Amino acid sequence: MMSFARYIARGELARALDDMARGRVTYAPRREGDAVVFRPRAEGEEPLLARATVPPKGVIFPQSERLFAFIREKDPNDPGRTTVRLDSTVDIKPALIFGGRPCDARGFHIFDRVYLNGPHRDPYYAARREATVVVTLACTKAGSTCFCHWTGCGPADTTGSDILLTPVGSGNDGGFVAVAVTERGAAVLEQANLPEADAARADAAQAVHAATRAALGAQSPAPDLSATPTRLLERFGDNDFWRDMSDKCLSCGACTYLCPTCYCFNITDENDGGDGMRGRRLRSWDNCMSSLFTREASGHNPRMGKALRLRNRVGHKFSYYPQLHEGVVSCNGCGRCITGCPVSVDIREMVVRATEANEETPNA
Amino acid sequence: MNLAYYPGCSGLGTSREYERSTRAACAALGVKLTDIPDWSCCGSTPAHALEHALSGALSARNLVGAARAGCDTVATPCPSCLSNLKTARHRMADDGFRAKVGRLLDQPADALAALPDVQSVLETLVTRVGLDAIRAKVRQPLAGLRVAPYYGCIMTRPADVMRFDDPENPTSMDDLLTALGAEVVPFPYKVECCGASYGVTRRDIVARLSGRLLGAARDAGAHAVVVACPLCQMNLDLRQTQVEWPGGKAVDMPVFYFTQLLGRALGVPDAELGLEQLCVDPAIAFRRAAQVVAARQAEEAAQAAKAAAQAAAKAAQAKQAAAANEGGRA
Amino acid sequence: MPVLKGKELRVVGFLCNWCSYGGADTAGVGRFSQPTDLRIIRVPCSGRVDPMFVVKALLGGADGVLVSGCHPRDCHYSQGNFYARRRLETLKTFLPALGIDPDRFQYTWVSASEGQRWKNVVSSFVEKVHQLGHAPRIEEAAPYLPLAEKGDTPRAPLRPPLRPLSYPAAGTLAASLEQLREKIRAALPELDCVIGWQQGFDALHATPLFMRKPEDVDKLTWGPLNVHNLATYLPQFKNRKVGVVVKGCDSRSVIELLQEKLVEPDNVRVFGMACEGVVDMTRVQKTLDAGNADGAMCADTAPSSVGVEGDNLSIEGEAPARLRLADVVAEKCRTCDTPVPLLGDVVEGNASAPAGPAPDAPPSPPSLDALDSMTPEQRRGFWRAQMDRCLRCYACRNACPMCVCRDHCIAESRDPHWTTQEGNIREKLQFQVIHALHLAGRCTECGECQRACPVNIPVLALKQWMNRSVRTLFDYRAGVDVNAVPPLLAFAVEEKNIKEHGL
Amino acid sequence: MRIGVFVCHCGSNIGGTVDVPGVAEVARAYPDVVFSSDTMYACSEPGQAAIVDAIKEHALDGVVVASCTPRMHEPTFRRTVERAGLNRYMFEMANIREHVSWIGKDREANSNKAAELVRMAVEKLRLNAPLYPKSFDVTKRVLVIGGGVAGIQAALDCADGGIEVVLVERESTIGGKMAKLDKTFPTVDCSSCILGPKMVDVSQHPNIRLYAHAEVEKISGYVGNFKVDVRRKATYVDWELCTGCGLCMEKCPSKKSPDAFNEHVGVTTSINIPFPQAIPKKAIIDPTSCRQFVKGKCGVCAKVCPTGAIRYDMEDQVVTEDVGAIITATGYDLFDYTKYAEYGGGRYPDVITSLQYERLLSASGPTGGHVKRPSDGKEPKTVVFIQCVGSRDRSVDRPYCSGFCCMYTAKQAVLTKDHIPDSRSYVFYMDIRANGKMYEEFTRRAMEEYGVQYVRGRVSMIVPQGDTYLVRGVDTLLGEQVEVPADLVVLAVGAESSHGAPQLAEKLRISYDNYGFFMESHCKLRPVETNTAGVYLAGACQGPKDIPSSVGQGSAAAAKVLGLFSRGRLESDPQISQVDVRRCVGCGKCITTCPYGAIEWMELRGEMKARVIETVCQGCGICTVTCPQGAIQLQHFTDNQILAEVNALCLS
Repeated sequence: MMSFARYIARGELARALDDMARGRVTYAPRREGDAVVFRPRAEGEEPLLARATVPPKGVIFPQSERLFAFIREKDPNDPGRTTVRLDSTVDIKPALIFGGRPCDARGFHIFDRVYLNGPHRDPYYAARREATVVVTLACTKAGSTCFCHWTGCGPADTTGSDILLTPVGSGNDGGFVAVAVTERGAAVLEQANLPEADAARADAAQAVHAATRAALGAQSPAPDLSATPTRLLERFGDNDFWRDMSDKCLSCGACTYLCPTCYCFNITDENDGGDGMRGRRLRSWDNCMSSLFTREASGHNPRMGKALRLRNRVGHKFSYYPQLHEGVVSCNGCGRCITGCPVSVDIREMVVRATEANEETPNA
Repeated sequence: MNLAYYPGCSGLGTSREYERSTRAACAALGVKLTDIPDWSCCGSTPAHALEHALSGALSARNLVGAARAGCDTVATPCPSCLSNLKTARHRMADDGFRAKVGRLLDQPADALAALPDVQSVLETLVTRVGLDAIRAKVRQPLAGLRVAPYYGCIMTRPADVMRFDDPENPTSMDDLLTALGAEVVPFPYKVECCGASYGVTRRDIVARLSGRLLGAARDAGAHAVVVACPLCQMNLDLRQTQVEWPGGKAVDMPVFYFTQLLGRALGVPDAELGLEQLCVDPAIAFRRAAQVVAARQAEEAAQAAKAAAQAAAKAAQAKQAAAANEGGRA
Repeated sequence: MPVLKGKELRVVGFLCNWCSYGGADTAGVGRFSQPTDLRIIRVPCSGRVDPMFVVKALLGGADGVLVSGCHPRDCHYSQGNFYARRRLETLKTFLPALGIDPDRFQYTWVSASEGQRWKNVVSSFVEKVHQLGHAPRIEEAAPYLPLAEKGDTPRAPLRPPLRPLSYPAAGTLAASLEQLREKIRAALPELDCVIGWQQGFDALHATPLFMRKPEDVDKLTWGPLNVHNLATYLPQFKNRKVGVVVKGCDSRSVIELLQEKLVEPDNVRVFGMACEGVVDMTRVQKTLDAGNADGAMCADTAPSSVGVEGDNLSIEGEAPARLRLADVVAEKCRTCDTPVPLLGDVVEGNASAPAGPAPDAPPSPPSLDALDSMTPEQRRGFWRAQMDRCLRCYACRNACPMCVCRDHCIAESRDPHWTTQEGNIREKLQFQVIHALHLAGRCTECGECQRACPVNIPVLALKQWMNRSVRTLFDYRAGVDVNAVPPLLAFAVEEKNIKEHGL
Repeated sequence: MRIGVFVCHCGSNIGGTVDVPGVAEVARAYPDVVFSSDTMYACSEPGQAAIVDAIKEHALDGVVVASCTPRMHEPTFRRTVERAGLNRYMFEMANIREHVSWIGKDREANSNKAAELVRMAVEKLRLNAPLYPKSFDVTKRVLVIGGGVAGIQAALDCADGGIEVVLVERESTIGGKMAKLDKTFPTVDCSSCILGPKMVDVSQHPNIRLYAHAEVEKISGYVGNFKVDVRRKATYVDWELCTGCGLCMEKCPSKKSPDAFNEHVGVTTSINIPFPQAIPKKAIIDPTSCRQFVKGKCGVCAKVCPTGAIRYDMEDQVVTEDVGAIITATGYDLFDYTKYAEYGGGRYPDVITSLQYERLLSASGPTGGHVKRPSDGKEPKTVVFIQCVGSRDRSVDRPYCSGFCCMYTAKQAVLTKDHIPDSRSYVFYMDIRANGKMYEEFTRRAMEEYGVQYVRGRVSMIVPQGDTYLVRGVDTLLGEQVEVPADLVVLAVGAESSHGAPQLAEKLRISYDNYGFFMESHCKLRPVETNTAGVYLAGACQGPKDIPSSVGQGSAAAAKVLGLFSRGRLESDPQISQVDVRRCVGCGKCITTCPYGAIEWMELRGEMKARVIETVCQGCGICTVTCPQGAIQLQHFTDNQILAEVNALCLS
């Protein structure tokens, strides 16, 4: 595909976004109370550039969505005979996500492998994914819980994005170098009628990428995680290890709901009230930290304690998923699970300890 | 808590002695009375039976005035005013009535604040000052004075509005008079009607009812009737010549305001108590009381003399016997 | 089912079978005409009426809810209406916190013989509801985020703490801490573990520490970053001996757990130290971000060390900062009157004395003041705006030391099926109401619910509101007396502070 | 589920203001409803048959009847569906008569409301589950509390029916108020002549265990299996030894002890047998006046007692009895007439109560049956009776009619004439309530044959005049004030609940009204049952009653107990709470709040859980609301069942 770069002056950003988003609903970070969340953006609204507290995954994979409505219809001549009609029309509007970070965008890639390219294509996800353009903002700083460089992601990773914006310069001279990653991205970028980014600016963008990468490396050198998938499997039965790791875990779902890659859901049916003949099937986020996640109909729960549940979360991201998906780790190192955790459970520590611990006792 | 004082209109006219003696007695007891600024009629005119809101507005006006003067209680000597003020306060608890009254007043009652409590001066003295404190301040006990306390018909009724003492057998004035050293006679007509409200139209009724009261007091041995109501006082005192006494006419039953006797016992000069304004000569009662005391003293003296005589006789006898013994031996 | 247009509003009644349902029957037998709006749900006893039914109805579109039971003392089950009176009065005082007009909910007593009274009750209540009109829906309220542009939750101006917060010099603090460690080391052999704090993923964050070996004790820290209430972990140690390190406020949670027999006194050892306040991390972060001209492109910067002395918090590293404790201290510390743990093995340290005489009533916390200052409509809009971003992760619940149902919380169960998985305001808020109601008379206002919220929803204000109700109604404060009975598990035949509601 | 809906016209009662066929038509569209029809009288024989037929024809597994209140016909229809093979709890009612058709005339609104009520019933029914009662053994013994005539009758009937009776009496003798009466109306036969033999029967019946001078202290358990602690108060006389010879009474030097049996007309000895016919005829010492107790020396009775029965050191003793049912017959007390200051408030010695007068009339009373004024012992020539003293008077918080005062006043007026032929009697009355067999005739006789002056009006005050009293009242028939000089005034004091009744009610877990009278289960249809299974009422403890009614209730309560015990085992109501042990976290809050002690701890795999004692649970549901995790659910009123009703109305 044709690769080109455009330049958006800082003062032009809102206008450029309006143009790119023509015909689409734009979701951009907005402050709500003491949090930053993705919300529909009004035309002309100056976007917030802060990293959102919650990743934008809900735009494509909503917290709760109606899969279909069911309507029971009675045979007028025999009220004992009821047929059920389904209404699975979904109202999906073209959308644009602005202001996610590379780690957020890469989340969609993790989803894609499961819901688009796996054995079962999820029509709801597919429809939203295809209708949504992802415009990502490259990172210029290393946050204290950032570890994207450990996981194959990075401060300027383009996986999952359609367009990558890199902030260059500062103050009134500042702006963004916008690079289209996909054809779709290119088309959207063209709509904005922007000047080409000159070589100096393209170089500046490259420099920003390199500097952030360096800062991350300085903060925490990326460990070698190539053996981690096997090591975690070896650690599967080490209950003491998982007890120590999970001691402080409260077993809430904050980490998974803040995670850009967590894609698990629950299905429930609800009645609609009204005449009592209508209902809907809901799909809603679910999380493996909840005891209900694996509770079976009999009441038996194969993952009884929080230790086993935490083991699953780490294991899934760093072992089970990579083994099914060509070694791709289903963690982007965004660090939200660490900052968002009420008790600062640190997934980095667990991965490193699991990997190291085995090295200490290789044949244990 | 500040005490507002509502004299009532009769206190400026027919019952000036009640008003004067009340103030004098309260002063002697150290009870500070705050006059309600610009007080007006309580509404206890015949109109109160016809138009509750107008009558209530007059009372409410006075209560609001007391509240604005920083008082949480209003004391009044007159049972009629008491009744009217209390009834108005009672009715003001109803939002509709309060609103209606509010429209009639320049300065309506504050919707949220409670109106001041209303009590009779009698209640104030008995509950606030207390009998023990009063007893301690008595300088001139009413020794020998036999009194029939007469409360009148409205001081305790209706019970759920007045909320003071037993509605059928009140005893607070009895207790007060006892504390002053007087002797209270059993008087069954304490709360019976004296007929005063028929004073103009049906004098026959007044004559019968008042006569029964006075007669019962006399039969019970009372030297005087003690009242707490200007109308009762006027009726029983002024009309004593006109009433139908059960056992023949007489004009010899003084009718005191309780505050007059209170003042007297506390040592307030008679001039400040308005005793001279009574129709039936109060001296009659005091004279009889003095007689009782004198008789009692005489009896005591006689008894003492008798006892002394007996003792002397005994001693003489003993002496004699001793002498006889001695003589025998001799 | 649509309400009869133009004529009726949706009024739901819960009536006890023995008195009020009978009273309604008596009214029918007497042919006492009544408004047709009311729909009666028969329950055995007013004590069966879960306040959540009322909330469910009101959030679900009811314009009015009426509960009626036997007169006090006449309960068929002798005590049901006494419990109901406490629960329903508590609810009535709580509804305004959600922006719901408390007049839309009424409870009363009608006996089986009081047909005339029932007619009057129904008529006056329905008339009242008609005066109020259709109930506004929270999900339709205009979002209200005061100070949102400044990125602040609506906090009233900061109130100076009751006590001047002042940490001792580093050396003194270290000595006290060493004393504490010594006590723990001594007790450790007979305990499963002792729960304390250690430094977390960076110098600005502490994290819970589970000490099992003596060398673990060396990691124990003390200071304003020890924000977590570790009492939360105790119930899971049932039947095992465990130690816990507490601040003054945390000790109230331990007392509450002991009182409810959720931990056994023989199985828990409490260690503690006088506390000089802990930070509100959100406020710290915001203060630090405020200096970040770049609009906080990336919020979290890693400090290299954090020091505290007196009222000063010094942050060293890439972005050094000096903060005054009084500016960033947690809301609960501003009104704290229990800096020293109320039980356990306590190192007194030198807790600073209160600034003045203890106030008659605890001062109301700023969040509550903010909620108080809103109109009902604003409160609906406020909760609509705040709850919108709720992830339903239940960190608020799991961090709450008094939420002991955990895996069995009715927020997620199908039987009973109180909430659905729908991602709307109503369902999200409903859980917060459940939490507040279940905490009535139990909450020590430790603030963990709000602190734990990853999206910083100010849910503590609901509990503060509830606590004020409980204090006013029952003169009760949770977590100070191990032997007290929580007010909603008890009743008084004559309730001192509950007035009959005229109907 | 297959639900059938039956909408009843109830003649025109419902059909008049509700479109009944229309409601049935709408209901047909409701979820799971496979059959819906209207019916003229659902409760009638053909109506019920139609329901049975429909269940069979349409294979229904749940039924909704929309008709009258479930308090009326729920049991009827439950039996109906049971006849058709359904579980009785697979049934719901919608009350579209008392709550709809009878309270509004707007046909559209009524029909819409009726349809909604049916919808709610359908939604609840969809979540109903079959429930089955449990059966348990019964202790076939009965406790009778109170040994007045009602209690005596109940005890004798139960004992004659072959069950053991424990009779507990607060005083030292049974007999109650009736034992104090001289004669009874309307036959004017001697009270002790008709009561005495029954009292003797009690003492001699092999099935009756009598605890006199004893009180019920504590009651636990449930119908069929109550455990009762009885406190036997110290009498200071060993009743095993006391023969009732009365020698101690003759010799007792303390002769000014208050005589409660004689209503304090006169005095008695500190050691006494209250009256010659007392059962048990045993002596008892009043320690408040006995010299041995007050001054620490005397001991005369101990010296003279031929059997050596005196025990000054006796203490209270608590015995425990197991019973299966309880009959409460605690009777009434007299209104305290001293609240009427206008009648002297106790200051006038010759203004007495009717029961005191009864003792003056009684040959075994303090005056030997000679009517004498308490003040001076003179025979009164004019006696004024004032009725409704403490009855029908809101000013003293006694708005109710005591029922029997009109009759006993007439009787006393008649007896006055018998005792003092030259006397005159006046009766001030409000209304004459003489609605028993031969009652009206009796009052007529008092007026016409005995010349008793009946004055319709209240007495406003009594004034002493010399050694007589002036009774001032109004004659409302003449419209004039009247004044009657009287030698003796008898106040017909009303009945109030027995002192300690509310406390006993709380022990029994039964309700009582504002005045302390116990509440029956249904004012018309269950007059001797209470809302606590196995506890029955007899006599004036439920409300003022005359002797025939009290005796009738005593027998009725006995019949209820015998009926209860005729079944070998009892069945418990399955509408009780149940714990889902998987959800229960063992916090014990339900145990704290249960008013019946019906929830207990149980250990399950090392964890403590709550468990409901099925026979004790009464189904109030307090626990269900208390349990934060909803682990304890009241069957038939589960959270989900009630939520289904709420959602049917409010979910939108």
